[in-house]
Amino acid sequence: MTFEWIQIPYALLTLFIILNYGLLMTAVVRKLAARVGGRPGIPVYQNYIDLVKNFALRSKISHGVMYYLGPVFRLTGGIGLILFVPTIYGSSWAQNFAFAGDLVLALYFVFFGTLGMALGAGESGHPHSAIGVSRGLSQVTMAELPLALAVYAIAVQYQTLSITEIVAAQQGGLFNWTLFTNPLAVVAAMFAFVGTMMRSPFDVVLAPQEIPIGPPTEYHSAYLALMQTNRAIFPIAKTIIYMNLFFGGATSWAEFAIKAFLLYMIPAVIGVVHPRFRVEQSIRFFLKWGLPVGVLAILTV
Amino acid sequence: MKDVDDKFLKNIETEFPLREELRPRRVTTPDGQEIEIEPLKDYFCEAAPKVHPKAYIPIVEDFYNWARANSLWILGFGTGCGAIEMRPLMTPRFDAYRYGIQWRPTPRQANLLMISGYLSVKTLKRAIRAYEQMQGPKYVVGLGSCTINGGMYWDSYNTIKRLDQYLPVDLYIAGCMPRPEALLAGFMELKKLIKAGKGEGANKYAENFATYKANQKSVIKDWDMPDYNW
Amino acid sequence: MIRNVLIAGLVALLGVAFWTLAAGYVPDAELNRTAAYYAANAQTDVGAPNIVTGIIVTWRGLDTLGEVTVLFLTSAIIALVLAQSKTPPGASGAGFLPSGELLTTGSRMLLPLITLLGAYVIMNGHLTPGGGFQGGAILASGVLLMLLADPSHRFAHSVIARVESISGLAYVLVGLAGMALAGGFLDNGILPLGRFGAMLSAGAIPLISVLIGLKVGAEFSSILESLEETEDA
Amino acid sequence: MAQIALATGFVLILAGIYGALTNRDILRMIVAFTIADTGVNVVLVAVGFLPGRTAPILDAAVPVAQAAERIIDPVPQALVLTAIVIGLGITALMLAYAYRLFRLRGSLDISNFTELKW
Amino acid sequence: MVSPVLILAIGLGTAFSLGLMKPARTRVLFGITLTALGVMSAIALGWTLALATGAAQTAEIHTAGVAPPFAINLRVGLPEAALLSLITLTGLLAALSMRAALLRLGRGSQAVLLVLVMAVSGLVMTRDLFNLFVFIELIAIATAGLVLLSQDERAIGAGFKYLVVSQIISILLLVGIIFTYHATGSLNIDDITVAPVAFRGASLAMFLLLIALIVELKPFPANGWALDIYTSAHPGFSALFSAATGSAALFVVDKVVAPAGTEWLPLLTGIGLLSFVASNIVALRQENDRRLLGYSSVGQLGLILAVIGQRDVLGDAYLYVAGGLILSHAVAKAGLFWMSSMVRGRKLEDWAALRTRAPMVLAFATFVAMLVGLPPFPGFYAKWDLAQALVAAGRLPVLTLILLGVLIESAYLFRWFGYAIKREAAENGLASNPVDCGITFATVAGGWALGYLWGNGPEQFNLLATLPAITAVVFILLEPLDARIKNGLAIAALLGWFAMVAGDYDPMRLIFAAVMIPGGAVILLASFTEKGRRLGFYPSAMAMYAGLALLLEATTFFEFFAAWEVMTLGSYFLILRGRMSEPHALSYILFSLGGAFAILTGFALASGGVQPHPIDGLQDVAAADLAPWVFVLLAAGFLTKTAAMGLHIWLPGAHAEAETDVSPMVSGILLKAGLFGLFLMLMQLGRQSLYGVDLTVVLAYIGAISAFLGAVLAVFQEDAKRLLAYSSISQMGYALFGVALMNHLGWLLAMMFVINHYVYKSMLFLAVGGVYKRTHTKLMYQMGGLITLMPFSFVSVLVGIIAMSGVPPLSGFGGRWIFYNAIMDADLRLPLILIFMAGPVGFLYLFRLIHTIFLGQLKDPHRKLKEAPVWILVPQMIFVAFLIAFAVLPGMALQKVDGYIGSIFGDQPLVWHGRAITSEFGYWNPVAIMAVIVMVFVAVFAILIAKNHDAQMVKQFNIVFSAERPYRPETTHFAWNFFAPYRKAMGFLETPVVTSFWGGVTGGINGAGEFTRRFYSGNGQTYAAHVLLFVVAVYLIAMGGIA
Repeated sequence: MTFEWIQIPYALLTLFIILNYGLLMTAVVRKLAARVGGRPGIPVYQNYIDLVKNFALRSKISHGVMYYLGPVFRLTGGIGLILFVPTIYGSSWAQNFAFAGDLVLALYFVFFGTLGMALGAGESGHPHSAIGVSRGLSQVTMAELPLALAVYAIAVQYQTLSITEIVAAQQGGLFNWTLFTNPLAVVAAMFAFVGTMMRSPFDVVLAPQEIPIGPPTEYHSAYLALMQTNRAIFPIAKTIIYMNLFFGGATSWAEFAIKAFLLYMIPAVIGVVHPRFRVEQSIRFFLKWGLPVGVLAILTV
Repeated sequence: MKDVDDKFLKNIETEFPLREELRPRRVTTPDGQEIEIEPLKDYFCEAAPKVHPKAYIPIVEDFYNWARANSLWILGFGTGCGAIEMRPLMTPRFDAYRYGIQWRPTPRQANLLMISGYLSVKTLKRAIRAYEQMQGPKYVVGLGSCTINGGMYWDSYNTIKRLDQYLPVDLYIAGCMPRPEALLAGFMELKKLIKAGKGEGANKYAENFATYKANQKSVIKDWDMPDYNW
Repeated sequence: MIRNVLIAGLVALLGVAFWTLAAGYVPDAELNRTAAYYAANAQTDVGAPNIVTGIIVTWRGLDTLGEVTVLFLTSAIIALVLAQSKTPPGASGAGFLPSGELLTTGSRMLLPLITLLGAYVIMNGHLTPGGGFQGGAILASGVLLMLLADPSHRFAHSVIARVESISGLAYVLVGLAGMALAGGFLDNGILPLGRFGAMLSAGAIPLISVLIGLKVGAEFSSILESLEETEDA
Repeated sequence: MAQIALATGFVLILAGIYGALTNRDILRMIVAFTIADTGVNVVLVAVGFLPGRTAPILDAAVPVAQAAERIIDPVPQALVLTAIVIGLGITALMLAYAYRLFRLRGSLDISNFTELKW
Repeated sequence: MVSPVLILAIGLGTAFSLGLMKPARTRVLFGITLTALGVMSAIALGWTLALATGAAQTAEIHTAGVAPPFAINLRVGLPEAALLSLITLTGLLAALSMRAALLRLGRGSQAVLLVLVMAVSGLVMTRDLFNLFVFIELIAIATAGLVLLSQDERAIGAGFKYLVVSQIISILLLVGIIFTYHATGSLNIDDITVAPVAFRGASLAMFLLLIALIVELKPFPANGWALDIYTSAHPGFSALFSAATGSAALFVVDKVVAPAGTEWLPLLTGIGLLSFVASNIVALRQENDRRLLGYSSVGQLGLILAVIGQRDVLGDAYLYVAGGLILSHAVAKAGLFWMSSMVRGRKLEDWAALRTRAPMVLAFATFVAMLVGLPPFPGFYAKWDLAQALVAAGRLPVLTLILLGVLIESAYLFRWFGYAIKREAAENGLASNPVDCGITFATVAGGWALGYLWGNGPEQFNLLATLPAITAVVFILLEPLDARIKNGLAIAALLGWFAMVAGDYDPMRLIFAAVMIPGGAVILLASFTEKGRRLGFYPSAMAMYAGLALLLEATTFFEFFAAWEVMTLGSYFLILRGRMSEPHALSYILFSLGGAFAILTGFALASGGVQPHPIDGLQDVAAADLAPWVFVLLAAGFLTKTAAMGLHIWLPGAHAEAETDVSPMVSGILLKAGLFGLFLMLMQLGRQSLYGVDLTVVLAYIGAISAFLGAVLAVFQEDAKRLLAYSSISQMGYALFGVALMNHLGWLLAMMFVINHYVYKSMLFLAVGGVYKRTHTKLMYQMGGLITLMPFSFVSVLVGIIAMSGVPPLSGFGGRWIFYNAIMDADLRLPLILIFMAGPVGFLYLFRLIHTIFLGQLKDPHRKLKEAPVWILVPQMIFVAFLIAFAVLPGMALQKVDGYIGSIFGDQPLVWHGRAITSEFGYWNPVAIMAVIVMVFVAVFAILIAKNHDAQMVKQFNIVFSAERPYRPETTHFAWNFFAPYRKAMGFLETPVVTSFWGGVTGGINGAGEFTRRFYSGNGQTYAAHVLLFVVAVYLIAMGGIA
């Protein structure tokens, strides 16, 4: 794969679609949750309004350069992740810039935004930010582990690190999905998925009342808007990776929308019925359950 | 009833000296030099609040105001019994979320300060700080009679009687206590105000900063913070 | 007590080793080759009828020089050891009982005889049993007698020291002369061997004997004197 | 004969060593060592002994020609002289040391001189 | 050429003639004594020179004009002449050292000294058994006399104890001699050799003879008397006692053992080894300097005795080895004793006074290095040859014990050296004067000269003749210059060397060379910050760089090992310079030496005694049975250097406590030496398995465990430099894992780590060091909010941690990408888990580093801090630029290496086209990655600027604090125990298992020392009983073995 200029508008289009999809889908998920609780819930366009409002704030403060750059890192991380992962299999234009790197790039680029966010939060000087970062990083070390193992397992299984090729290998029927060809790896990966979606029971990082939403506690206005944008994009980007690796990818936008929604619903559903873990509890949880499954996955490939 | 007791105003300096940790002091640097630390100056931003103009194009400002009105993020300040009436707003029966109203845990991200109930002198200080830390445009809603005239605490030595002397209140919701329905009505009213471009409390506060500060300081004797809490 | 028993055990074990030696010991029937060589060549090599003296002074002359040095060292060191305790001259001896008349008189009588005997033993060392060491020791016993007889008596230190030094130096020089004039260090062949069995024969042996005698006598005297001159001797 | 001399010598050595190691009095130790030295000298001489022979002096009794058959081994005799002198030197030195030690501590018990240890 | 017997005659004659002078003319007397000693030395030296150059033949000196065996004869061959030179020169210098006492006690004492020197010389020359006895007794008596020169009253007791033991020795000796004579009919040593043994007591006689001579060597435990003498005697004399008497006694044993026959050699070996190891163990607990030297002396004598016991296998090398050890020991020990006469206090700590005189430190270092057998001193060459011979002869246990002993010895010697460098120096603790200094430096010069001579041995690689080593030595001479000048010269030297050699290297070596040599020069830029003369820094640093340069140049085992040791020694001195680094430098040198000994043994095993053995020859043994053992030993050595988990406990302290510019050197550069060694080894040996276990798999596990645990431990550190140090362990674990994968990409991964780790770790250490320079603390929670004050440092830390955590787009990602491709091929699944875990954990500690230092709340004392000194920033900025360039164009360094590794493995999994890299499994386009990220970043940033360009800059306390006001920065900075929840969950990994293990080992050895030294009760009688016990015990053992 090589670069052509046309890929830039294509990629921007993909990005646009995903952004809107993300904004709407998160609202829909919240609305679903509200309906379950018997409430009407927010309007589905509420995310757009919030975004506009935050961009429209008049006064803003800055704690310093890294504070300023934090959201930029964060959003760059999200957008970059989208751009480095092919979205729709077989599509001539939704491949983004996947030629730049393979699965390894996607896995490690996840940390780009995390790092920037953590740095920005750090410079805000707020102890709660630091506590949030500490919790988040502690938790993610173990949460990501099953994913790493699962990814290795399927990379060995498919003998490639190219996401496109992995998706290609899953085409031709439901039972070609990794979900069925390598269920252990998928289970392991789903531990990581649930663990990193910032939903209960793994959302002690944000802990809105204890450490007012943790790392971004000092962020507001356009900073917050950028981060909200990221919050719309990033889970989708992650979902795309999981979808591509484990659930046969998507050959059309419709398939993409359905699969992404269903995948996204998994942590949402788990979240509404589970109380919160403390950090050390969730670490132990992943050690006790996620890790063995992951180990089994790489041993049985 | 005056909020300010002249007797106290006379010896603020002596009766309420600056807190230990805020007093200027000499510190030895790692190199062994002595430097002067003035915490209030060194720790805090000293700038005064600015008046922020509206968007240059009116239609943009209207659009913004519409967004602001439909995305009210509340900083709930449960200072008195009135706070109890805020909770039902989250329940299925009243569900304020449908109006774009959400609760935020930090003043930075909130733009509606709900003063729910009476304010004592002590809590006023916190309310001021929280308000000043919110980013504009920001709105203040006083909830219940206590914020309007002291209510049942009208003759208390330690309770604030008129909130709008200290903060630019956009809306009072009367009642002791106001029912959730009244709150919802209040929010609707506030939305109207905002959409009409009248929710300029932040700018009002900046314009009349000296007055507000004087009022605030006249009741809060141990003013151990910078004039404006950024 | 336990300690003594343990040591006794150790000594006994050592005794076992020695016992092995003694039990396995068979006296030689013949002289071994070294001794045989000495017996055969005493006349031609050193010209001394007393083979032992020949061995001591010539064949194993280096040992002897070492021996002399041992005494020299001992005397020097004893002087050093006792140096700090030495009392000022003249003050010593005050605490002694005067020696008896018998001893005083006896020593006066015996001293010349002892000296004479010493001189004899030294001079005839290469002919009959005796030699520099034996003679020197006899000479020193005379000094001992004198010290006993008159504890407060002081010898001329410098005289003893000179005798010591000169005889020692001369011994070394004789040795070196052996290198220059004869077969090697301490070769007695620097002087003619002379007639076998005569007084002045066996090359430098008599000369060396005299030097040894003087040296030994002086050293012993010096040692005795040092010991005697300690403050409460 | 030689065995007896040897045995005597060894017994003296052992006795001397035992004495030196068990008597704490320094003077007694010195005496014990002289006993041991004597034993050594006896051993030395005994080793040079050949049964039925005479002293290694070539005089009328022992003509030069028959020397090899008539005399005992002269070497140990020479050695023993050196050994005696050296033993004497060391004994004298020990005595001097004993004196100094006594002056130092007013005691002749060797177990009192243990400042240097470990 | 005058006859050597004149040495005896002059000594004796002068001693006698001193009595002719007036005792009062002390100076004249002393002058005469010195002259005599000088003439004796001149004769001895003349003979040594003549014999060494072949101008003279071995001199056989007959006394009494009769040929041996009938008269006493003397011999002066090369060994004798060398020993004579040693003895007489030691005597001369000792006389100078003792001048005050000799002048005070007058001519008698001088005569005794002369006689002593004469007697020791005679002992060396004589070939007659009984004459030996005479000289031994002379030495005993003279020693008893010279002990009295001491002002210390305890010396009298010591002298008496010595006499008591001498008596026992002389009894045994005489009995032995007379029965030997009886058995062989001769007293001549050479004659006895040819004569048959006559009766069955002969071996017993020989035993008595030998054991008496051995007891003269003060074997453990029959050596209490000697130790007391060392402790209390005048140090000038102790030097003589140790260097001259000890060496001569050894030579005598050597002389006598020839006629005794080879069946006695095991006995000597056993006694020697016991003595060596036990004395060193006991010395561990010693606090008195002279007694320590005493233990060390008896230990060294034991070592050489053991070497004498190996003469049957040493062959031609025997003299070279034994001589090297004896001379090293003698020169160093004498030098140390003479130095001790200048130090006023008797505690080891009192030697800190030396620090006030820099040359004294050099002297001390020289002597310590000589004693331990480090290059470039003779002991080093000797140790090498000894090891080769021992291993070739299958005497591994002997070698093991020797090396163990050396290790223990180096423990207390380097601990002592550490005291001297680091402890509080007492006021006026050094009584230095020109004469004593002169003596010391004459000794030092002698030591170096010997080092050169030994290096010049046949077929020997002379370390002191190599350009890098010469450069390092030159920097010793340059010490008086200003540090900046020296720094410039050092950089020029490094770059010059690199320019000289770079052309000859293969790509892999070139990468290592680039990291080590010009890489070092870049780090040295930071040293421009230092003002003054910075004594000791440049010689140490240049020694380390010399070692590294030679390591890369090495073609033979020996060259490699020599370079290794030079590097270790140099880096030790460097590390020791740190403020609190004393214990850490000690553990560093001990682990390094332990590792080096493993390498030594490994090389010896591999070479089978053939010397010089090319490194490439290692592959010849790859198929041999012993190959796995070679592998294990070499790997153990290299792993010590890379601080693999288990062998790592030296690293955190050593790296953390080193100076600002030293930490990056030892971390960024020095660790690579271990990797280099591993590469060389694996390249030659390939996979090996032991008991069915593939050793490369073991390596991979070790690497993975190191990577993981190193990271976990780093997470829990509060000290920034310690954190970085643990991080190094982790990073080296990755590299080790890569190497152990034994495939193309694994090696490429390791190479990538070589470059990357050098760059980012150097950068981080410099940045943290720069911060430390300003804040004077390394504890992260005491800092905070420094970003605005030290923006450049912040940037380099930021870039460093992005690169290190492997986040794209910086170069660390390349490493991760290669890693994934590499493991796709590997069968190793389980260790991967640990590696996978290590990645995110690494992210934890890195974030903590940047957060707690640069972000968060600024502390009051730091409000006016300045940015780190510019010279510390310059290299950091170079590294930043390099990292970014390397991230975009990894091919500039890796492509050639890739090709080279391909030539080793015969495959080429990576395809480089244009800027992109493709592997069998995936692809990587660094330029595209960088471009996309930069574009997106810029776009998002532009949006933010458009909206928030007018943001109000606020201060650090303007935070939302639950409507309260923050109290003070200290309580508002969340930093201490930053990952507390992590500790709760994973804290069990922090259990100091390894530390307690090594603590147990050292505690055990120390305890053994403490227990054993209680033997030395101080009672002369007990000592005599020890001697007897020793004799009897050896008798029982030996008679079991020999009869």
